[in-house]
Amino acid sequence: MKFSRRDLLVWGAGAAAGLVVTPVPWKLLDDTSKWSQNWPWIPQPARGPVQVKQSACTLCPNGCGVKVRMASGWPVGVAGVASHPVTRGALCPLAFGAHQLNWHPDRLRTVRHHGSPASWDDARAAFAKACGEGRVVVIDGYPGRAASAVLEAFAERRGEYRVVRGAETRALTPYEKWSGVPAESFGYDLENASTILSFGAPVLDGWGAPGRFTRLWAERAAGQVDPLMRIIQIESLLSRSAGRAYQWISIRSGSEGILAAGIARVLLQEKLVKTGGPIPEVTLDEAALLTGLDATAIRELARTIVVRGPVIAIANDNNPSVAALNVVLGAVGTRGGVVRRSKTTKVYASADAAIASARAVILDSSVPWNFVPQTDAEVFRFAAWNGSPTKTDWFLPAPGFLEERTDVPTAPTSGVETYALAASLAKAAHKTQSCAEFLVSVDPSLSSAEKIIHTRCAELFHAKRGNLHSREETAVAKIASAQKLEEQLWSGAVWLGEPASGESIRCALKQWPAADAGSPSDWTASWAAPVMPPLASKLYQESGLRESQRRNA
Amino acid sequence: MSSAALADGRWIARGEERVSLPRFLAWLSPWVVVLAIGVYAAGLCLYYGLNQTNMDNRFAFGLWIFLDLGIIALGAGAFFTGFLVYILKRAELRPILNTAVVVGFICYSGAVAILGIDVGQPLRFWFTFWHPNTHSMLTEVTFCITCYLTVLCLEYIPIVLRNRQLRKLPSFLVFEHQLHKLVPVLAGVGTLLSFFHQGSLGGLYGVLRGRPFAFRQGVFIWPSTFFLFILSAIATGPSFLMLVTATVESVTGRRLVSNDVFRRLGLISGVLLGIYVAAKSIDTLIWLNRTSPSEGFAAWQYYIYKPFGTPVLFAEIVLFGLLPAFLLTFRRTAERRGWLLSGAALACCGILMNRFVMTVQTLALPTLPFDEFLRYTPSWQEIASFGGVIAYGVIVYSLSYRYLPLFPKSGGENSHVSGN
Amino acid sequence: MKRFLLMFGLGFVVALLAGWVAFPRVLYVQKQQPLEFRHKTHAEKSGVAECSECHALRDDGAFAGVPAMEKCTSCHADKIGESKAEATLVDTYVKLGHETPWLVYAQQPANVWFSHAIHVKRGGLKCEDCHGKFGESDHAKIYEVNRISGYSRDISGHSMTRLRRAPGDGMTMSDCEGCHRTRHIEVGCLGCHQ
Amino acid sequence: MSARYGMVIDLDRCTGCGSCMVACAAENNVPALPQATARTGLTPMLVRRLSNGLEGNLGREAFIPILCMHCEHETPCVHVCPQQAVEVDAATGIVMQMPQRCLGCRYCMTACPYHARYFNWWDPSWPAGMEKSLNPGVASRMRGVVEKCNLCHARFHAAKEKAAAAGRREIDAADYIPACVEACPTRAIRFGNLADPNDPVAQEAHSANAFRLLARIGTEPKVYYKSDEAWVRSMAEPGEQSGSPVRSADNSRNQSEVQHV
Repeated sequence: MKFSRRDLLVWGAGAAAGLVVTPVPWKLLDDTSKWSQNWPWIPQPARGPVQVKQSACTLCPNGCGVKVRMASGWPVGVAGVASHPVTRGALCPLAFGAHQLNWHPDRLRTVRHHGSPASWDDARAAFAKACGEGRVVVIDGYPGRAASAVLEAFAERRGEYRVVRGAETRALTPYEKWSGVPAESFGYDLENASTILSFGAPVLDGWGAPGRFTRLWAERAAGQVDPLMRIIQIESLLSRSAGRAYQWISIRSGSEGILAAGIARVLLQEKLVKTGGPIPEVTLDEAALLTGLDATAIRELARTIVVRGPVIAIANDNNPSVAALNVVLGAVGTRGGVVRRSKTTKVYASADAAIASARAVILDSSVPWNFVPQTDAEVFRFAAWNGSPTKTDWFLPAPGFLEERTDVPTAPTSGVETYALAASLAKAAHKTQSCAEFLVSVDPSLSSAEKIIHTRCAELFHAKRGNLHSREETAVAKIASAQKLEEQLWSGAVWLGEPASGESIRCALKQWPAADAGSPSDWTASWAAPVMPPLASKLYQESGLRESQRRNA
Repeated sequence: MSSAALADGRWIARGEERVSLPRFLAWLSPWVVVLAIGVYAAGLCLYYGLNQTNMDNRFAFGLWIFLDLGIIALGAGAFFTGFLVYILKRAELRPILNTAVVVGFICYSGAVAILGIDVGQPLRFWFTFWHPNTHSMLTEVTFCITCYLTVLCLEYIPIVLRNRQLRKLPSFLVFEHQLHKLVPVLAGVGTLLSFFHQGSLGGLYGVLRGRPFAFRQGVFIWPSTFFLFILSAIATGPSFLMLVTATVESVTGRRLVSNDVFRRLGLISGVLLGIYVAAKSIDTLIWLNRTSPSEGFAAWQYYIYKPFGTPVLFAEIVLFGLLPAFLLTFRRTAERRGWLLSGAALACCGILMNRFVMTVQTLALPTLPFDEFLRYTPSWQEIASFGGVIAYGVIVYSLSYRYLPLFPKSGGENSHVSGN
Repeated sequence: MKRFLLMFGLGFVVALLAGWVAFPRVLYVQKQQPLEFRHKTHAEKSGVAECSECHALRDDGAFAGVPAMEKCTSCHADKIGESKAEATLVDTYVKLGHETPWLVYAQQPANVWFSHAIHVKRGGLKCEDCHGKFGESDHAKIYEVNRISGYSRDISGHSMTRLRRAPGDGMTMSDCEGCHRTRHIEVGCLGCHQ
Repeated sequence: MSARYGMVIDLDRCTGCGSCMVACAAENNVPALPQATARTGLTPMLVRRLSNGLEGNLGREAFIPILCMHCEHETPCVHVCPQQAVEVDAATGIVMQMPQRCLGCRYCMTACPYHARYFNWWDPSWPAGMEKSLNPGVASRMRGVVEKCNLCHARFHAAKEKAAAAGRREIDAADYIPACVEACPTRAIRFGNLADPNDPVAQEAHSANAFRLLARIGTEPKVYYKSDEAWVRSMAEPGEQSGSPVRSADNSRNQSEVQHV
């Protein structure tokens, strides 16, 4: 029989009718929608046990306490440690996305020599050769670590050790000049200060250990905790700190020093302070002219700040006039002022960008990216991330966030000594080496950072000073053995020294410092990485919250 | 020339005069190109997702929603004519009945096609039927439009089956006859459905408590826009039919329907438009003085942003409302083709403008005090798919006109149409 | 007319066959487990009485699922018996310390959050209530995965009609909902989704 | 015994650092897509800048974190969703968005006056390897669906499971703290149960200077704000901030004076 077109149509109709009473159409509808809910090309988080580890953040020298969520061996979240004695659970915005930094596209994955890939052995050989031929300058951005000690020891034999100081430490250098006490052992006793006179310092915007001050301010400006705190922000523009400050005084930019001098003059002339000091040459009217305020305003300001003591002036950077104002206010070496937190007397040579007559310069990964040595020496730079191109012969991939076993000394602005250890929680996806490890591999006679940490813990234990803060607080004296102490530190506990005894510091301040002395330097970052966590930079961009990528040169 | 001479003559209704196939194809080809581009653009949107459009989190609806609301409103002529002819027994409107059905079918299928691209996860369309949220106006819209599109198909099929060749298949003829008996019922059902979704489309925005510019107080369970949309749709539907028919007449250079059909349509359109304008004005006053202030939004706030100043409101109500209402109603203007058609055109512009204001202006205006006024320009993909739908419409209509008996020809072909 | 019916019926039957017989075979891919595992044997030989002895809850209440390698190693450090599976286990996994890449029959998609702790400890459900007599299986059954959705067939259940299902045959959302409805336990979408 | 979780955000304590945004995005596996812009990105928690519009040293600025307000009454998005992808949870009062159910029609986004809903314009993607850093317990979304703040529901799950494992019915409040609240360095964002009269947050929500955005629309948001500065409070309702900002700025100064002394 012949199969006509009509038959085909009818057959099709029958098939269609039949298909409706089979699972085919319905199952397809269901499964395709399920497919759209589980597209295979969309990454999903791994399944597996979740555990929480405690450590200290190493992205900048402030060493905030971090709580790291780990899933199947990888960090999946960062939060603050509420029990941390200094930062008390607060972190800077960048820390919350920091666990993604190690996967940043700009991560340095191989040794690079003049832009082309090289091996670690090449680098080692080149560096050894350089050491044989002349002086080596070792530059450190984060002094005080065991790793720094390694760098220092190496430098003693082969050249010299220099330190790049962050803005917060630089602000303390005048006291170093006047008293001989190294800037690194000064700090601010903010916990007891009552009036904070900030000369352009971003006190509410990531200054010092970001959590420490913002949290103090939040509690005490609201009067929840005594003493009540007032921030007087002296700044040309309405910055974040100025916006939230108790009072914002808008002056011409760069005239902070002049205003400090003006205030000091009023304080001294009107005998508003007990302490004496050299009267600045600048007259009140000159100060008014240069700052853009009027004389009465300056006089008013001087009077208001002494009403509610202790008062402390904080400079944004190395600004001797502001430091001198603190001397006049008697805020140096007193409770609620600039205090000496440690006994160390070692003064480091501060690194200048210009480095002459050296065969090689080696930079630790803690050196801010925007510190670019001006030198014709061979430059070896350790970095975990690759920033904007800079004159460097060797790029050496350093451990990223949470990848390095290191110790975390006291934060630059802290009023109390602290000591913490950061275990390596994340495994590096590729071969990395820290500067210290590299130097030890070049000169095996050096003792490794690991050993130094070990001895430091032993010393801490034998000194029997201070307390260990983990979930609860225990006096060092009560801890069984040095080993126990070290174990606890590795598992995220923090050692906290006794609060600074208000020992007065003699500042030999003969005459008022020249206004232009100690101009702020061109590198500002304490955040060493040239990149920001992708989420942070993205969200800042999308929210328009920060015009430029903050802390990122 | 006689249809027999044409290459596709045997498909064309006996005795109908049609242009030669080449000329017809020449007419189609540009539209086919536009359609092709549209399909390609739509493909991009489906494959890469809606990042192909210029919509964003704040301008979550764009050109497409305006298109949907617009053409569905213009397509209202379909159900309304059916309603007039079958329910109200206005036999004199039969001549444009088929055109109405085709136009309706084009508008609704076009709108549904665009909706298919506009949603982010088209594969999940059936969730709306499986897990419906009965509170949502959009559910109501989806249900009604789907059902009504089916109705339109059922109304369209008999017209298709009346094609000269297809009628040769006996079973089809039988089917067509059966189906045709159904048409009055369908018209009734269609009317009901259409009333609902035209309204729901208005409700869509009227219920947006969070968008004080669109939010309206309720009448019964529906916001006033529900009824305004129905009114405006049935008012302009006939006008659009007039425009379509007139266009076809001018293109083909042939008289298709008698003048009094036009006159009748114009009258219906005009009167309803008048009623609509009155209702709309009252609603606007209530909204400006009661609804909006009660939500904390002063009326002036809506009209300080250019280009959406008060002229827009004026144009919508007077220029595109009152004026065409007069043109369409009064003998002295309505008698003249020119005035009649320009009135119809104005009416159509009016409804499009209203839909534009409801969709686009609503989203452009700020709600939070620290929001800013937003702008948005469609991407070429959006515009292309828009054009694609228009082209699709033209093509389907042209084919229908060429091969199907849309308009009564003296005697013969439209004998079923007049149902005797 | 007869011819009409014949043709129509022909089409109808073909469609039925295609839909009910061929379709399921096409829709699901069959996979072998890496090892032939016998729950039954373990229950009898090693005297494991409770499921929870191997499938335990972690401290934070999360369900550990298929036990990790060390659990196996605690007995199978060296070969027990001569079976081929035994050899593969010891040589390829125990010795090299790799985890066995089990295909998990009851694996829910990433967007589902299910807490064994809540259902077992608070709800007092037995394992069998959802997993059926799985614990008595004496061979590792074929793992079938849906080509389109990528779900294990145990989720949608084995019968295409889903009529007269044994407990544990099927773990779809509607199964969860049914059980919750009968027990009058209300949870929102995010009660079980993430 | 149903809770009503809500927040009070003290705008006088918000320094606009953005910690909440980053913590939120990290917690909820939000990708940092280079192609996303300010208007197409995903920011379930978004800090926006307020200004009293004055120049020079009269200028004042403040920051306001915007997240889903979890409206209690006539929740706009819940009413409009055609397929029940959004619902107000009876037990917690959380407005739940279900990306897996979502059709992507974006009707809810037009309905939300707070612009707290975000559409996935792209498929999520991460630089090679970064998917290892995804937070378990939060499934990543696919393109073409709407998402928003679910009050860190993964943390609520964890708390519930922990409670169940310990044989408790009720969760321990300390176990359930959203990421933004935990992250805020000044504790400006406070989270609690508004239904519990003893909860400090509930009390704060009814304190003198607490307010809600667009309260007059009547959606009863469960996210409250708080400020001593009149000009900041005037940002709650449209048309009100037109009242001379200079004056309000001065008021604010005096008020804080009163507050402090």
